[in-house]
Amino acid sequence: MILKKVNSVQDALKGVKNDMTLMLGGFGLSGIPENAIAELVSMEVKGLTCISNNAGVDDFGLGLLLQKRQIKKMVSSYVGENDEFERQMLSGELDVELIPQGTLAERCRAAQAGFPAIYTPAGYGTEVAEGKETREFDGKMYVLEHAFKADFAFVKAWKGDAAGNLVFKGTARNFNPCMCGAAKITIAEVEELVPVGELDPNQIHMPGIFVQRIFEGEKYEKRIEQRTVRTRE
Amino acid sequence: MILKKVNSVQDALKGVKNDMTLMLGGFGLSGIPENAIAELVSMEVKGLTCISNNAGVDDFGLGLLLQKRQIKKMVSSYVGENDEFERQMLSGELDVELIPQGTLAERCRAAQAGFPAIYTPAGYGTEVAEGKETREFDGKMYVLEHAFKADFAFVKAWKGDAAGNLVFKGTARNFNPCMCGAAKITIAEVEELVPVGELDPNQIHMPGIFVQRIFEGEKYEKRIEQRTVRTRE
Amino acid sequence: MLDKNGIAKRIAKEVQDGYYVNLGIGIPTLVANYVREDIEVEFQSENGVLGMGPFPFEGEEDADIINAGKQTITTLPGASFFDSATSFAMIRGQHVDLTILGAMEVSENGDIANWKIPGRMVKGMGGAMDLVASAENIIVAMMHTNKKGESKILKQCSLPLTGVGCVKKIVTNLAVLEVTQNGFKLLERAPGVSVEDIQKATEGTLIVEGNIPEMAV
Amino acid sequence: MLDKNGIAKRIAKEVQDGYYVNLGIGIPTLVANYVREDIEVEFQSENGVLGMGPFPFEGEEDADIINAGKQTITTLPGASFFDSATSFAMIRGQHVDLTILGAMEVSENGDIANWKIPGRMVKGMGGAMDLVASAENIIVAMMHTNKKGESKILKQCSLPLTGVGCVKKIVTNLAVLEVTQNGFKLLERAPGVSVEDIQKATEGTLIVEGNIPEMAV
Repeated sequence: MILKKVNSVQDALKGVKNDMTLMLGGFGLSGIPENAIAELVSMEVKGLTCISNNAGVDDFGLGLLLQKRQIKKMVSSYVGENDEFERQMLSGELDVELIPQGTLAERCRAAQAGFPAIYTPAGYGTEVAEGKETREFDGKMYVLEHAFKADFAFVKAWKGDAAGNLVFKGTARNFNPCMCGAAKITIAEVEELVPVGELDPNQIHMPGIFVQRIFEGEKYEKRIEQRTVRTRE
Repeated sequence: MILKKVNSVQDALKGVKNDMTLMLGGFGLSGIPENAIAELVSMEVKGLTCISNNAGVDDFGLGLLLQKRQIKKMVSSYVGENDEFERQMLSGELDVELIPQGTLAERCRAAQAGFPAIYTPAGYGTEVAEGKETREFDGKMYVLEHAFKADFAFVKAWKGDAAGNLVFKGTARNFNPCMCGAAKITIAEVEELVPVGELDPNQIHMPGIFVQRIFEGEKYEKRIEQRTVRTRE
Repeated sequence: MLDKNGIAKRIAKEVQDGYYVNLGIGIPTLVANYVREDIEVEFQSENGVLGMGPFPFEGEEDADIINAGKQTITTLPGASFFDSATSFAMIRGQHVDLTILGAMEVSENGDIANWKIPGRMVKGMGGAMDLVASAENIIVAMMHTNKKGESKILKQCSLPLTGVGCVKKIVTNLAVLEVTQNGFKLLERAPGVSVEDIQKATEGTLIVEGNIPEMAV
Repeated sequence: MLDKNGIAKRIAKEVQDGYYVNLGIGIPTLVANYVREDIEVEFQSENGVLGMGPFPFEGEEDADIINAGKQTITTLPGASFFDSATSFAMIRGQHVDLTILGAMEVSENGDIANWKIPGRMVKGMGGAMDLVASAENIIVAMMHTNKKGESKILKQCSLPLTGVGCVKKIVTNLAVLEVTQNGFKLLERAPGVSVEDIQKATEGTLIVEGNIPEMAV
């Protein structure tokens, strides 16, 4: 079995440099690679292009990197929860490419699965399609969107093993599986690293072949953005 | 919860008619929809186009339909285990379209996921690409392949529930998940129909939204093609 | 005139037995509260869950189980979790039967704008562009006019579009409208609202044929 | 001269630590038996398994656990099962490091033919076209000549192609060859086989530079 385990977040992030393109899993603050983000802050790498569905909130997630001006460009679908983000974008400090959420997912999967480009109906006739090739199939219009090219992908799973196999939990799964193997190097952090053989081979969400390094995160805050509850009657 | 359960294979196959296009899951004889195939034989539907990775063996799987001359055309990647198939093909009785296995899988997924076509490198420069559009991306050549259009998809899972959720076992998974939702109507047969709520929502291989009808198969032979073993020392 | 809950209540009548439904943020989320109890419906959220239930009881929130609005939720028996690619396979592949979403503007030909006000508000489209480009059946839930009293039901959208020619039906605080080839066809009036009120609040072509019934909410 | 096991043994030396390897049907399958025990390698089979182990003990065969050759197999700790789309994502996405497959013909520019003899044998390409179109590292395992003694190492393939310009290395019963811009470069001779023997059995351009070592198997 090919071993992917590294012993620390520092070892995991070796090779991350200024001006690189990173993919980061998560939806809102759910399923984000918390430990990798903290380490990116510590490393003080700058000029990053980040492909991630959201941009965190002011004091958590990718917001931490935005505060330190480490991000040059964001590629996201929704960034409505972050004031600092909005400020940097409207002032022109931050380059932002907003793309449809399904397009984001599938451009990741295209990179993972060796497809150069895909045709999607999303965004046809909107400014998202400006300058892009469009094409009709069976009377419906589609936009040609290219596979992402990224240096590192950071994903967060619930459980994993030293072979790189991953299991996600609930909606914290989201973009994480799509980003595995979609960059030159994929780094997975997990809440619990279990002994090899403990995960049921039938129930592995992402096989280890898509992951180059794996480590157990030191701690997870797993912050909730909108705590909505009902009261017991 | 939307209920997909039907009580018999006869109810499940209602609406299947002559000259339709069917998708059938399975790799070799592993994970094939045994009960649906048996019912197709009973129904005596003819002129079928079958999209399936293999064509069964002479006396099992799709071979049963071939013997009765119910199949007009096969779309497959490998058909080397079936003498009757070879005879019908070489004599011109059967129309055969051989396509790369990964292309087959992805043309199913394209239909499932609403993509009109994909670009794959498989088959470029071979007779498989003849008459098809080709295109260069980043110095590599790709062939444009279109999503399948099928009337019914027949898949076989290990466990399922009345909501249509499916869990597969081992390599019997193969093309089955790719074909769910890739035809107008998807019919799943399972070895065991479990009560709704018993399957872990985190460990469902295909969500019920991709399945229109589900039933528990009466029996499964699950024939082994190549029984390879080692002896205990 | 309807309030937000009234709009949600009216839209809930459009939800049919056996529908898989995607609800957008805002008014659409409220629709789940009013769907008839005698029909079977499943709610999908594009962040990766099918079979959403109500909010959790206090103390039972799970950071790993949220909807697309980032709200903590629960799941019902028969629910499933999946990744974003699979989620949009459900949407793009037209397995979701009905999409209900909000809008800033809708035009006569069914164009919708709801993701950007240039120079002022840029939250992003999230999954909305995929939803409107894919769904066969889209209902827009919105207020008929903006805070300044200007119509949001227009001849042409002025804001950057989310999708073209995709909206089929609109339910506002004033009316139920159908998007037709010739303009917005008035189907129903909100309680206490006259055809004239609706006409005044509608910049786009309004088609009024025969007697327009008051909606039963 | 090597037998089939000898060819597999020689190819096994090409397998490096940390490689994910896809083995074709026939001679390639035998390679697994000869990989050094001190390196970590995982075998992928395109029907949907990573981390294949040896054949099962008698009585422990499972119809639901087979390889692409439809043989019953076992899995090792750390193994995983997945669907066909994911399997070819591994292959097309170049996550598999080495592909070893058989051939009927190979040409000097790296073309390979192994799926069809028009009018006589049409088994299909299975996953071979995806594998050869995607892999960076392809080794062909084959006999140098066919049953009639005709060379299978050609200037140009006569059979329908499986892939173009993709083969990098060939291991036959007679030799190890590298596909170069100028032809087949002879790297090693099989035990007891002379350069002349190889030259005779090779229709394509054979490049012989310096002393050609006998392979250590």
